[in-house]
Amino acid sequence: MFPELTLKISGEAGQGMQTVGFNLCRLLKRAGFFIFANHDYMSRVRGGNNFFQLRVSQKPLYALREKSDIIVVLDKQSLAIHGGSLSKEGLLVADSKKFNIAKEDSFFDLPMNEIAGSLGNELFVNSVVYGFISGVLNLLDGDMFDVIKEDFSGKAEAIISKNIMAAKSGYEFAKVNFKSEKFFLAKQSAGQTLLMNGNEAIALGAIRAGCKFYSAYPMTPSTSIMNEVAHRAKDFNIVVEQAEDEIAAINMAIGASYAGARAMTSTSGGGFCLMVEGVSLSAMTETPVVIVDAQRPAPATGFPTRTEQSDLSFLLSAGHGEFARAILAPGTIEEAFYLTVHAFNLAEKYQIPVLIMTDQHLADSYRNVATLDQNSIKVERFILSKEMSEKVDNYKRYELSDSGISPRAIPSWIKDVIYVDSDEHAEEGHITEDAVMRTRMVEKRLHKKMQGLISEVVEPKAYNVEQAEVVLIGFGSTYGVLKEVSDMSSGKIGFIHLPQVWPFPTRKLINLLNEKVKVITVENNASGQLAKLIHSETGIKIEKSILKFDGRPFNVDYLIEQLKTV
Amino acid sequence: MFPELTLKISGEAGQGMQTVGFNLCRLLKRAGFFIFANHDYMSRVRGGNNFFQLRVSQKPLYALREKSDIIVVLDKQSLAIHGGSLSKEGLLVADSKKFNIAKEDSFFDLPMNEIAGSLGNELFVNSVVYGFISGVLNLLDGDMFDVIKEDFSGKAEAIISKNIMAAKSGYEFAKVNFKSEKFFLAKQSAGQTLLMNGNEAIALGAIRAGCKFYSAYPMTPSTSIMNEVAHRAKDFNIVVEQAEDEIAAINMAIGASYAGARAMTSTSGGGFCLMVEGVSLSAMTETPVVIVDAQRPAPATGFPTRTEQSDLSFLLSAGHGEFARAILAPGTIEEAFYLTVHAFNLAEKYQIPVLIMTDQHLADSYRNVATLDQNSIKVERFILSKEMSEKVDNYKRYELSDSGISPRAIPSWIKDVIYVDSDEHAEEGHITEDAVMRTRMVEKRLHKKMQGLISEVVEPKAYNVEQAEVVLIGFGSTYGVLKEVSDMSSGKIGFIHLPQVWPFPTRKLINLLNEKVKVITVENNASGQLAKLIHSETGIKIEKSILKFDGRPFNVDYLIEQLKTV
Amino acid sequence: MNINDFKSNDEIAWCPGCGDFGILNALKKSLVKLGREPKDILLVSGIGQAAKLPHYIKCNCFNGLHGRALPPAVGAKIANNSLTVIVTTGDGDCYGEGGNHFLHNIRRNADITVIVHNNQIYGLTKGQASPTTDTGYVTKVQTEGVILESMHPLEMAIALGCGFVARGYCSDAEHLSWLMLEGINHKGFSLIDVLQPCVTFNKKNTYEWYSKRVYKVNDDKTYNPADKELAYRKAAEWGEKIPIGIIYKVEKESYAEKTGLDKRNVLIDEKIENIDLSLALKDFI
Amino acid sequence: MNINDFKSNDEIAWCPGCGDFGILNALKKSLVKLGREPKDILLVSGIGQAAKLPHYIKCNCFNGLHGRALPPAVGAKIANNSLTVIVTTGDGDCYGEGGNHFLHNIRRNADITVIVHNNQIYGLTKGQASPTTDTGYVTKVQTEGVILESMHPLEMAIALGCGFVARGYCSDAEHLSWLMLEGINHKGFSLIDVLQPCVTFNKKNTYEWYSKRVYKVNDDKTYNPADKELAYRKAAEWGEKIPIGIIYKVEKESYAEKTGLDKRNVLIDEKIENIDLSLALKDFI
Ligand SMILES: Cc1ncc(C[n+]2csc(CCOP(=O)(O)OP(=O)(O)O)c2C)c(N)n1
Ligand SMILES: Cc1ncc(C[n+]2csc(CCOP(=O)(O)OP(=O)(O)O)c2C)c(N)n1
Ligand code: SF4
Ligand code: SF4
Ligand SMILES: [Mg+2]
Ligand SMILES: [Mg+2]
Repeated sequence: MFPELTLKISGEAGQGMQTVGFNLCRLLKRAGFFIFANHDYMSRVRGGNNFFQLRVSQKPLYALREKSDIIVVLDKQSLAIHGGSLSKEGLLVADSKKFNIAKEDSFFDLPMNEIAGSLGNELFVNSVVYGFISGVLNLLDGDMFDVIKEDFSGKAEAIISKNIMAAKSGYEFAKVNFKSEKFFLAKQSAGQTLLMNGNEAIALGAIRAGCKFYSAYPMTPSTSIMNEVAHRAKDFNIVVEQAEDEIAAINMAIGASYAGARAMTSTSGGGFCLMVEGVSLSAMTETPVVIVDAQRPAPATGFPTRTEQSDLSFLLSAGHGEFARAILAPGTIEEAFYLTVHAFNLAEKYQIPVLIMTDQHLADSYRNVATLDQNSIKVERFILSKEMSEKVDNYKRYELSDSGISPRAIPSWIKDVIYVDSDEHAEEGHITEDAVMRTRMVEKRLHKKMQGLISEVVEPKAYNVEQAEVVLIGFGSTYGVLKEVSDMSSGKIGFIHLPQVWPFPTRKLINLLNEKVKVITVENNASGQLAKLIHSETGIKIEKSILKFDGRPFNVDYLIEQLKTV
Repeated sequence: MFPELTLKISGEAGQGMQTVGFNLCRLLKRAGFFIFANHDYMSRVRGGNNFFQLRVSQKPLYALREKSDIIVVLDKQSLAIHGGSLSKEGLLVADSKKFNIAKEDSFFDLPMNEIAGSLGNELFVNSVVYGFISGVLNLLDGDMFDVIKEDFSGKAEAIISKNIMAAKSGYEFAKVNFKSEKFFLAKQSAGQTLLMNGNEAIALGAIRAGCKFYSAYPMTPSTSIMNEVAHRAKDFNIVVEQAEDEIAAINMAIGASYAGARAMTSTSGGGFCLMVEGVSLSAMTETPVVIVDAQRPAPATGFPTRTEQSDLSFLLSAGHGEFARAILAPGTIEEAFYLTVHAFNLAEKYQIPVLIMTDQHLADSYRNVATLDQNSIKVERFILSKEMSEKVDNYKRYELSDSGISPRAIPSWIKDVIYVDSDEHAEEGHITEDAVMRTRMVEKRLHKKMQGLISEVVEPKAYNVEQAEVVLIGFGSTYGVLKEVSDMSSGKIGFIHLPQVWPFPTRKLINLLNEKVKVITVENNASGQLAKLIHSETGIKIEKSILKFDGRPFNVDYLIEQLKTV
Repeated sequence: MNINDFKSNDEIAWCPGCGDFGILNALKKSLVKLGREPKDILLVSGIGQAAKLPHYIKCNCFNGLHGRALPPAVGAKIANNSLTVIVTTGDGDCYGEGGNHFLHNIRRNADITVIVHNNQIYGLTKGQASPTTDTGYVTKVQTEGVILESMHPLEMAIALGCGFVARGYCSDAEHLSWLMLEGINHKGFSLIDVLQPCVTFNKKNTYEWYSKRVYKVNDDKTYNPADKELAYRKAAEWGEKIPIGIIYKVEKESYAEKTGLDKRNVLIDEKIENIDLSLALKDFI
Repeated sequence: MNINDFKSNDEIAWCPGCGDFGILNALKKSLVKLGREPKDILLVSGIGQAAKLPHYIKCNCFNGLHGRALPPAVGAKIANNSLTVIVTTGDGDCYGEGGNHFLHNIRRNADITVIVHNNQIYGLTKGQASPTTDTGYVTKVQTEGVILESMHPLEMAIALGCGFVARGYCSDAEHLSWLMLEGINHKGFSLIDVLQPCVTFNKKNTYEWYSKRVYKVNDDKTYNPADKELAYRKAAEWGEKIPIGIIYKVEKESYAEKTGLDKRNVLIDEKIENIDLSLALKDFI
């Protein structure tokens, strides 16, 4: 029995690999397994080659593997593309008749199209495959059909029952023709878990944090955050507005925030470019806003559906002029949730733009997580409440203070009016050209707020750093591979994950890296942006970076391979 | 006799200080003096307080002084605002009757409005002041009236002669009532010089470099570059197009460049924010473009008419993704000219975006320069010429090469067609999703091009660094103060000016700073962005930065004062 | 409410004689008539001379980025549907840099009033052509005169389905403040394009030039502002005669009505400290 | 020229049955008739399904940023006035993200032809509402159905003074290629909005839906496309009947004519190595 398995379903865009894969995820999750799954797709709606990868295990998973133990190909070219990635003892499943491919020993022939056709429609092929894999993995029970029922809920009765029949046929075909038990999975109980991807976690975080206004312009891989918030908008009295462009998106959010609503926007690098002036507006007017940059390979349009971590340097100083900001870089589904709540708190407390930097890999990858603990997080408000507002007199929006933070009143709650301004302004919010006031205001927005932000930076997460021979460092979605590789290293490899990259956790990192000889950053970019940042903020020169910038995420085996050359 | 003089004319916006000042500049220049002049203005068209500062000397000048030797106030509040900045032996000129101010010993009473009124219109007051100052400086000769004639050329004869009479009256009033000769300037001959500001120099550089298409959206302090190019567009067959926004400006320029024209755009920080996605497009499609960021105090709208150098960090990594770029930071009028030509050459050679980072101080300050030597600069082309184009076959726009540079053909000149793409693409320019090709293309656009760019970086200019006790470092418009302060230090202070900040001149700077104990950056920003950059690129930690971020430029005396505290 | 309730302490930075003064006065008048308190009114602007207006009146003020007046105005209105939201913007701010927001916010139809100080020039940046500058007008950038066809904001607004399309003239404060009040009371996006001489940079479209040409379209009682074809025709008039008044007016559901915002708890009044996700989390089991 | 001269080697990534195929074919046909060589033609696009078209035809191709097809097209046309410049863009690309360029490039009136693949949806990003999505249509973002008033690009173009305003239908290749050729031959900005079913994400405006409704306006020989009021009325028709054809057409001076570009040396042919500034420098003495 395998301790873990990787499964791949490959075909053209539109053939439904994601449906099969996702249904299997749900089935496996209910059966008590841990899974990690990811859909690799092209920037097209039909054709090309897409594939769904699913890793299943009895222990929690955080990343992908290089090879697959079971590969099901739904079209002919998938064979050529993915045949090579089969593991040694692996099983490759194809439909030889349909694609007119000579039956070879190396693959198992599943007449999936014929079976589906016999049920009246080749569209049922997905359910046949689903059933077949369930058979190979020995997963038959009530859940197997429940998952299908839920997937098709709302569809006609006939469609549901046909699909169930298709799944059954697939299952039986496996039982009859694939005799081996080698892929049988033992029953497990991971307890009740949630199956979720990074974007869903961010959306839930936003809802939990009290986001009431969400404006964005669709852009892969950020769009599904908007989808998720929109899906629940009615339940939570949130307005989701699709903006005409990214400039509108951030400016609408800032307007809503000025009026008193927690507000958010999301995009990917190209759209973020268009938001940059708005970031600077948020800083100047001291209006909180939370912005997600779901990174994808760039520059320009790049690879719309793939992954990269190449916006780090950009975000650090995006926007003209100088001001305080915070940049969070969640590494897991859980962190995506908690840090999103934190982002809203920080933004409101310091009255600044807070950036959440994620990427396509974290955004789209599914994992089952124990739970999202709603009570361990606090939603704190940093505005003058309605009650407090009554007592406010002679209100000055930009009153100078030691912390750089001026009490923030909400329009119409106080009896005074509130002036905010994108020009340099004096305390009451009107335009000034005064040199002394200018200097004070810059210090307020930059130095003073930074001091506060530094004092509550989310510290690096360090694992096994003291004893390790090699320490890997990353931010964002590389958490998963770093953790797994470290766990597998019998103590030789430690790692540090940075959930917050700005303000930089300088002191803590210096302590951690103190006298460590081998420190390696692991980054999904081409210039070692994290290594540069570490150097500039701590003075520590990182000698080696393992960089990947082909649009694909790291996987455990690839990283291990790379480490061998070090 | 003063070795040098500073003169200030102050009043409300719209009172014409700039006209008087600029006429005096031209008169003094023709009289053979060196001048440095600067107009300090508010973001409004009438009212407030603006002033023109003019420094004149027998030696070349590069910066401003703190105090003025002659101050003429055209309104009442100017007295309060500027009275304190008069030098010890200075002369303050005001119209006591007009403003109903008690005549005090400390100021000289010039009934300028009465004199102008007696000529029929108080508008002639400017010419009265012009004449008066000419009298105090003893500058009467034919040029004094020529300058006025030229200034009013095209206007009605009557207006010109009235202004000449006004100037004469002012002159005579000085001769009769201000008996002192202490401000008399000895005749000088600096030879024939050009009176020019930084923006004009950039415009001329662009024209010389063969810029054929210029699109921009008005934004202070960049607008006058567009004005200057527009003014000469017909003579040089250039098209200047005011874009609907900055996004259009850069994208139009890129389109024109793709078609084969050298193209440019200009803006200030806020507008540059909107161009950032276009910068990334230029890099991805490998289409040359030259962009000027004329910096002003930020964030957001900031101080529209004032100066700052706070976009450095932003420009270094503006744009999503990773690609090669060059950033030039001219420090003088001459450099503005030569580096603009260089920018076009670099952009075309490496097929990249090249940024010229200037600021309001350099943009708007006038100096007389010896000349702009047209022959010392080469305009080099890096495209397949029309003749070479005939032989081109099987053209691939993005052919991989060692240098990262693919021969660039011009549409319609070759018989093949040319595909360019903002998505990741293969050599022939079509969209690809291939991992290997992606990696190669990133290396092409980033690593390979950077290598070439590094090999021809414009080296730092170092003055008196070897012997100095203290070395000052700056980029862009601080050149002037650094030079003057160094020149005045009897060898104690040396300085380094960086005309190019990216690629960073790492090797040269390390050599220069080798073992220097006191190194200080001088920057018009609040966070010491240059110091940060030096640290991150050379490992050298700059212990001290003199920062100014009140929207005003450094002046010689201020810097000397600051240095005393070191 | 009286006019002093809307007095701001900020010094006005416009040129003496600027048409913006007329707009400011008209707006104050209309706000007095409106009867809401300053604290319940929000003025939003971008950047330009026009965009300085919110500082010169005592109301809440969000003075944002050049070209970006409309998005924060709509964002604020959605967040707090009880605010009266008015945008004061310029022809460059609204139709130039901000053109895309103009276009799509008409479609969005939030209940805001947009007052465009249309001086047919970029005033604050010293006299470049704006989208509405008359063809042929010479500037430092348009050295051969403007060659682009000048934009027709009213026709455009009608084409986009705007429910309230009006033109005012800054020198007729009575008429203008009436228009403003009508605009504010109209549910949905109300456009008031205001003819405004820039005495410094627009040497063509002066007080004299406008005064000679404007006439009040609503004086003709047979004029039916609900008639779209008629409205198109009126909106296109620009030459010897220029109509001012309500050119087009139809009732449409506003954004708040369509989203039900008008019936729900005002967003900013929601308590957010303890939002319970339990039900939502069930979907992920 | 024949159709094979325009054959590209790139694999087409559209869904089988997508209306974009019809547009591609019609364009090839019209280019054959145009008779210019591929090297003298430039196709410019932004990002979207529509925007992939230039890869599928053998002509010069500038595939730029989402929403930014028009600016580089106009830049290129100015740089080399001898190119035939055609833009292939989507309803999101052109009217959404790119709305401001649409607006102002109509005013600029460079001699380019703009073909908008109007599938009333964001195709490439999987089905969010575009500016032209019909009201009420449900998507993952517009979960309660689209509430914004859908945009009327043809009326807008007329309002902006566009000299060639047309609508085509991708399934009528003959008619569409005729329209395209007319558009290309028209001097100035030509808009061709093309009805294009997105078989994957637009489940409402299908082939059937359009086919039932479209009729050719120019079949009616009394229809005068130079009559603006008539054109406004036609452009507003959307429901049981949808007109296709040339809705509005008037001659206007193009950008090249107005700037004299058509009479000067093509910009890219200028020698630039030794431009002499001596005269200009005299102004600074
Ligand atoms: C992004 C950006 N681009 C350009 C500017 C410069 N700018 C400020 S106001 C303005 C034009 C103002 O014109 P308009 O809106 O007509 O207002 P007016 O001054 O005429 O009232 C411009 C171009 C800016 N502040 N920000
Ligand atoms: C700046 C930016 N924002 C968003 C996107 C994502 N995006 C790509 S195509 C597209 C919409 C395409 O819609 P449309 O123009 O109608 O083309 P279609 O796919 O329907 O043909 C969007 C939102 C992007 N690439 N760049
Ligand atoms: S420049 Fe024109 S618009 Fe601006 S304040 Fe002066 S007169 Fe008014
Ligand atoms: S998603 Fe729609 S528009 Fe895109 S290719 Fe498929 S059918 Fe065509
Ligand atoms: Mg204006
Ligand atoms: Mg579309």
